[in-house]
Amino acid sequence: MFELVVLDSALRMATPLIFAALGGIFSERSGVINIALEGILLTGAFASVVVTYYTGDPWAGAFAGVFAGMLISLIHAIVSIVFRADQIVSGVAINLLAMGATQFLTWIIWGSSANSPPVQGMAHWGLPESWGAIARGVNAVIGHYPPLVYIALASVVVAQVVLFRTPFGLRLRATGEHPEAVDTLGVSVVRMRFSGVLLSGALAGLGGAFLALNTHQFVKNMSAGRGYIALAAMIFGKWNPIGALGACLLFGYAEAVQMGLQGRDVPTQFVQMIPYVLTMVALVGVIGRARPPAAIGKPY
Amino acid sequence: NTGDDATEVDAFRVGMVFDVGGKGDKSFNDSAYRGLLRAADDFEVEHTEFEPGQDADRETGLRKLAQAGYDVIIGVGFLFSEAMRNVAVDYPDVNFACVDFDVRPGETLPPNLAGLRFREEEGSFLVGVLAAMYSKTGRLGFVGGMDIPLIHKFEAGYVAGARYVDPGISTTVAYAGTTPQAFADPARGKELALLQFGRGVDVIYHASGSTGNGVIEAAKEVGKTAIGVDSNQNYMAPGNVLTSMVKKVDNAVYMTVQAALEGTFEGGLREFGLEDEGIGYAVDQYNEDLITDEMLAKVEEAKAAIVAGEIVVPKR
Amino acid sequence: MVRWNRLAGVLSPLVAVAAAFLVGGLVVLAIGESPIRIYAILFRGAFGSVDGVGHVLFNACPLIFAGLAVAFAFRAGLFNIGGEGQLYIGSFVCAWAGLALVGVPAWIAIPLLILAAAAGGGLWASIPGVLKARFGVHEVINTIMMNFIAIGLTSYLVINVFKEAGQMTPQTVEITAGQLPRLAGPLRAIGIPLPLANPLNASILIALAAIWLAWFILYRTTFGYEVRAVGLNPQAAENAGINVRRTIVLAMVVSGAFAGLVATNEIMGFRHRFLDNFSSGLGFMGIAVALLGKNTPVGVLFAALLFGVLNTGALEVDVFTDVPRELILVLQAVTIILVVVGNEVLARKLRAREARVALEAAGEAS
Amino acid sequence: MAGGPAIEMRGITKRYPRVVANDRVDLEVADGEIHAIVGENGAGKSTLMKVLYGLTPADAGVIRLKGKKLEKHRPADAIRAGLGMVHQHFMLVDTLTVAENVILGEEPRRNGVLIDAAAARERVESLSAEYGFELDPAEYIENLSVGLEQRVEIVKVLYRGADVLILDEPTGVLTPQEVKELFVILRALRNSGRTIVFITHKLDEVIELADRVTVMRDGRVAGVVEASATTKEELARMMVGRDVLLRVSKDVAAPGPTVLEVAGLTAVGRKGREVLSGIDFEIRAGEVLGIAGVQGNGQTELVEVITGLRKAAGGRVFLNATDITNRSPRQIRDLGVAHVPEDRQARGLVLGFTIAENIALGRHHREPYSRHGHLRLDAMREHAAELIDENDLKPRDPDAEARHLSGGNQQKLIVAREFDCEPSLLVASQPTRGVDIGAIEFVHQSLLGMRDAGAAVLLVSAELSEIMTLADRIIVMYGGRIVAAFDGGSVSEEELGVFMTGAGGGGGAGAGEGAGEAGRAGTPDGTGAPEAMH
Ligand SMILES: Nc1ncnc2c1ncn2[C@@H]1O[C@H](COP(=O)(O)OP(=O)(O)OP(=O)(O)O)[C@@H](O)[C@H]1O
Ligand SMILES: Nc1ncnc2c1ncn2[C@@H]1O[C@H](COP(=O)(O)OP(=O)(O)OP(=O)(O)O)[C@@H](O)[C@H]1O
Ligand SMILES: [Mg+2]
Ligand SMILES: [Mg+2]
Repeated sequence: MFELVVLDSALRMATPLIFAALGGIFSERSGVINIALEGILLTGAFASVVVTYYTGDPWAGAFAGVFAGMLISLIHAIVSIVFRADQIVSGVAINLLAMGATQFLTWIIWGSSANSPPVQGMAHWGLPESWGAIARGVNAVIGHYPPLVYIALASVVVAQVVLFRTPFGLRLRATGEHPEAVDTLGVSVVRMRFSGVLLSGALAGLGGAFLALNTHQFVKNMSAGRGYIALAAMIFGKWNPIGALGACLLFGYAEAVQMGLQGRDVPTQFVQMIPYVLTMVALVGVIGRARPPAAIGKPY
Repeated sequence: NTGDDATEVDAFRVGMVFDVGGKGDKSFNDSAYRGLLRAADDFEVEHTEFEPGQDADRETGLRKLAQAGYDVIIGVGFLFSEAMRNVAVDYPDVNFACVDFDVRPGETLPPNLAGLRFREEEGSFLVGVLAAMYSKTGRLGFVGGMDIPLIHKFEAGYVAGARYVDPGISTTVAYAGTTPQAFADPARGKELALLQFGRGVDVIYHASGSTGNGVIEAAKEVGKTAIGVDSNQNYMAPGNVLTSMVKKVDNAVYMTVQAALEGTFEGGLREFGLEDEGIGYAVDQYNEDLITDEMLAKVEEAKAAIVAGEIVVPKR
Repeated sequence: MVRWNRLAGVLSPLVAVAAAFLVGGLVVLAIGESPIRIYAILFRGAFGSVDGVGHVLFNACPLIFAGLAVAFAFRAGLFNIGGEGQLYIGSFVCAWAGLALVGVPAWIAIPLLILAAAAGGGLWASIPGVLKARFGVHEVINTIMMNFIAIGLTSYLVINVFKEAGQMTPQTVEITAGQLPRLAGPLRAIGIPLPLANPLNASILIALAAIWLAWFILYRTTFGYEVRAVGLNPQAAENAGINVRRTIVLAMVVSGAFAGLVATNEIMGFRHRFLDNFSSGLGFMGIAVALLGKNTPVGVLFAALLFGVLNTGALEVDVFTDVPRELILVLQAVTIILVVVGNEVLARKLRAREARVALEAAGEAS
Repeated sequence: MAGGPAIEMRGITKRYPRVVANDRVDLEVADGEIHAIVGENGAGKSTLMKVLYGLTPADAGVIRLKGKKLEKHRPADAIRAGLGMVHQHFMLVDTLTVAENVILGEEPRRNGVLIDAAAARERVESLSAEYGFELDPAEYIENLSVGLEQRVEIVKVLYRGADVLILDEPTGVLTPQEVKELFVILRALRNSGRTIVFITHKLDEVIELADRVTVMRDGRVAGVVEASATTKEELARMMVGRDVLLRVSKDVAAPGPTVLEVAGLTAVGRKGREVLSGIDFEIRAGEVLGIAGVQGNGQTELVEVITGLRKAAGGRVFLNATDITNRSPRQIRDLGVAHVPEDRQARGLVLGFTIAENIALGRHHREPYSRHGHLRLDAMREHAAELIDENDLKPRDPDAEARHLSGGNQQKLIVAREFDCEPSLLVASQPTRGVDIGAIEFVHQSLLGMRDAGAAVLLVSAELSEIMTLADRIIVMYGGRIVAAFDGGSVSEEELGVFMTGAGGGGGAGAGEGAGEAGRAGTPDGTGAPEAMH
């Protein structure tokens, strides 16, 4: 159960969740519910594949994922912040839009609405093997996972610092708790919320890019509910990056164990339910009392 | 290649309806599509394809094609069985064919409906033989798409083939899921494969549509081998794809169109297996270095035995 | 002014739909197709024949149930994203009851199966309801989780326990008890030439009844009054002696029951089998339908019909043109976004108008 | 008073839907003065200040701050211009610390990106030391009392270097002692050269503290006077536009049998704190028992336990000798308890319901509103129409949504509904909060009418004068306990004030505690529990 391969797998499974959950944190800390994470992941995945396909450069693809994530979250921002429409409604609509638009565009570009051709993935980081033992040592540390895995972990640390140690983070948290107070101090609530939502788009978009580049392909609806799981992880982690990281690793682990358990006479269906049941149990047992940002979901 | 007007019916027209996973899966659906394209080229027929969104659309879509005067309508995948059955009786002048037709015990098909079935277990047996001989660790892997009897056939044949070579060989089995999405989830395929490789497996056979793209990707990444399915997937990672279990859906489709065109279309069940080359394994420039003569000899021996009925390959 | 409000409330979705079509048209134009041709094919598919209209109703039917489920929960202040799971469980329980009642005459079996469908969906929905009421866990997350669980559970049951022997298709044997009649026969008898193959069945009548029922429960019963009070202001409801927790659970049960009734179309009316994974997102489309229908029963009817038209036309477009059905999905998403934005813009306009009126009144007074 | 005016506003007009909040208002505040603004609820005071501060744009008018014109300004511009505002509803983020709240928006930085937490702490400490505030920079706002919260607000303003301070109803939530301390602070601020605008409803305070007064009525300025040259009566007349009767006439109570008996009642709040400790009292038919106390000392919880909205942890509540402890709100209502909740919009009304539907609320499940689970809309409308007539509710349309009613009419609607069921016990919390003099008169008359008709009345109010006027007996709550009890008329506001801070003698359980540690205000949903004192 604690085999290295399972832990490896857990970390990789957790990576898109980590990006998306961090994104969710920035959005919700600013007071905007982001159920659109699912659609943003999908959009990021799609964009990264398109750009990688045309440029042959997966890093350009990842960048495109970030950009596309921000673009679609901009819709969420405009609809829910400028027009002050219901945030959940807006999120649901964006998920639908992302699903339709990515399939539609996949069809336009590649003639099938289900699959893209394979694209280049990201090369693992590392020093040339010819450098000898030192290179091998270094590579064992930083070359074991795809680069975005490390970036995800680093993002957690950065997010934690940004949220709790910088003026921006302080303002963001205050905006989600008490937007009037922020407004009276001359800080623009609209700007803070736009920042939060766009950051969430950037991060979740990168998560989508990882998803697609790690499989070297875009497949319709490939987010497959991960946005929702990320949402759960965010709540599970009480809207804290470190906490969310823990939750994502737990979910990733549950999924990896689930995959590893197969063929041992437990029906696949039941094993696959583990993360979902776990989430529900955790919500009841641990998180029931967690307090979301006070002004969340309320247009200002 | 469209015809939105039912009255202009000069050309011979073929409609194709795809299964989950869709066009571009490099596997099952693409194999069927290749057959259609080849037929379209050779016989200058018009064609259209679509991927139904919801269950009820399968039947409705088939009816629309039939009403619009299509001459041959081909459903790719067993999920079309029921709809085909219902529609065929209403349009006796249209020829229907369904790949992997899910026949009911004792059922007779109408004369305008052909059920195209494949003995995948036979081909799976052969790639099992190759896998067992190629494996250095003595541990094989299998990644299935949706956990359903159709895919269990692949698993059973593969395991039997491997045991034919080495009765003590172990096979790790995993399925990507229980929804049709399981045939279209390369991310999951990759993780399942990496897990198996990580546990000492060195050859994985996948029967999982585009999910298998992830399996092949994983093989490439860790330098192990995968076995492709349905289409010849050897080219996808030369050196890391041991072989492919080809299910010649393309040929079946091609022949169906040809027969309809020539007026020799026959309804009823049609089973393709090793003996008629409807099923096989692929050796080409991408994998010839991996397959030794000894392996070739052994697999041909097994093939002959199956065709001769000396080996009966289990289906589950 | 109140009349104007109401008119605007009806107009705004219409305008949004028109605007969405405009956007869709631009997209079609952008890929080098003629929007007029595509829309002509779309509407020909939906309205070009009696068959098409029958399909519109057939496609709208499950959306009505799924939409009512979301709308009803919404009235209680609950966001039920679990329609998908509830309709699976409801359909499965319905199928199960059907299998158990082999040989039972239709007039007994049909009501029992309808009840089973509602009970299945209701029971499944009661779990997030209880978790919300008892532990305060937000229903959005739990209903999402339970969708996954329901799909897995029914999948396991249908594949490993109830599957038709000797078949690959993951479905039960035919359910002969409690089949709902198709409507083609009766309609032809009164001169409406619906093709016999058209899948439209008596479930659409149940759907219409469900719309009336939802309206009646909400606006004509004590329970509905309590549901609305809890939805609008749970604290005031509690203060008024309403058992908020119980109301939340019951509202979820009713909501889930509506979702479960999708089985009347799928299991009892059309396929007569439980097919693994048959729904492909009906529950989620229910959310869109409810939103578009502004969470009122009658609104749900019209929104479901609109989506029925789009889905029916989408197939036509998909089959006969190079434009894929996903265009319709984009169209639906854009419609929703424009509806919510439109509502907000409209509300602002109204407020501005009131302010102007106030100022004028003040000006006269002084 | 050297130089030009600190604030000059000319012809300010601000309209909201259905109301013109400011109608061509002029305001001039001299440099270095304390300027009071008074006016009834809804007169437009807060709106005028929000316009000045740049929170809401005016529809017309000109604003000058120290001679400089402010146009289309946002709070950031106002702050830069030296303006600071302490809002009527505090603008503090509960989950942040004192220091974080103070620096928010103008954070000291380290390395250009990180917050310099040490510098922040120092600034807060030095500012609060300067005025003797005793604020702990690391404490979370949610753990502070209202009085301390207000000091945080003042520090926030000073931190930004404001020399013109606006305080919107700063004394509304304070005890008399805290008010005194605040006045000391405000005078010190003025003496250090700052200009202060403060809004209040309490005319005594105006006379005591202000240099000049602007009186507002119905969105307009009714006059500007020197504080030293006016009287309470004159100010009241200017505010209301007629002579005001500041007293309600009431007959001597004729108490009957005991209706409500509370014995040894305890309750536990969030985090397991005891919010009610051993409460004992009784109310007899035909008398009004008033509960005085600073908000957050258990009054809210007491009312909630009596009405079934909160579980008691110990002790008993009897209604007409029936034990109703921990019964459901519905059972308690059905036994004859009516409740006018303290927050009318949060608990009293369903704003999205019509007047008729709100009238039925609480008895909707019984005849005539319901029969066998079937709602009878006609009966609802009919009865609503009757009550509208009897109570002169506006609008006179049973189908109008409650959200479109004015605050006063919303309160009248609740009172009409609750009094309609002829309860044996009436629990009224803050029944006149935020309603104007006309509505106050109505509510007071109705309360006394109920008493005289033989109901027992439990009146909880933050307005001492209201308690003094209406109650036949008064108890004072502090820290979840009853710390004093008086007969009406035998005690002065000042005496009550002393007990309300827990500083009173007489063995009050909370005696000796500093006012600063008083619990914070309960939130409307009753989750904000006060701190237990021991
Ligand atoms: N955001 C708003 N939208 C609509 N109307 C408003 C808004 N803010 C205030 N009003 C209305 O404007 C009028 C003036 O309100 P304002 O808050 O300025 O009164 P006030 O004098 O401060 O009263 P109080 O003494 O109760 O604080 C009231 O009728 C109020 O209902
Ligand atoms: N925040 C708000 N948003 C929208 N409308 C408001 C708001 N506050 C008040 N109003 C509207 O402004 C009008 C005046 O409200 P306000 O509470 O000032 O009434 P009022 O003149 O004080 O009446 P009353 O004497 O009954 O209290 C009401 O019709 C109310 O609907
Ligand atoms: Mg005010
Ligand atoms: Mg008022």
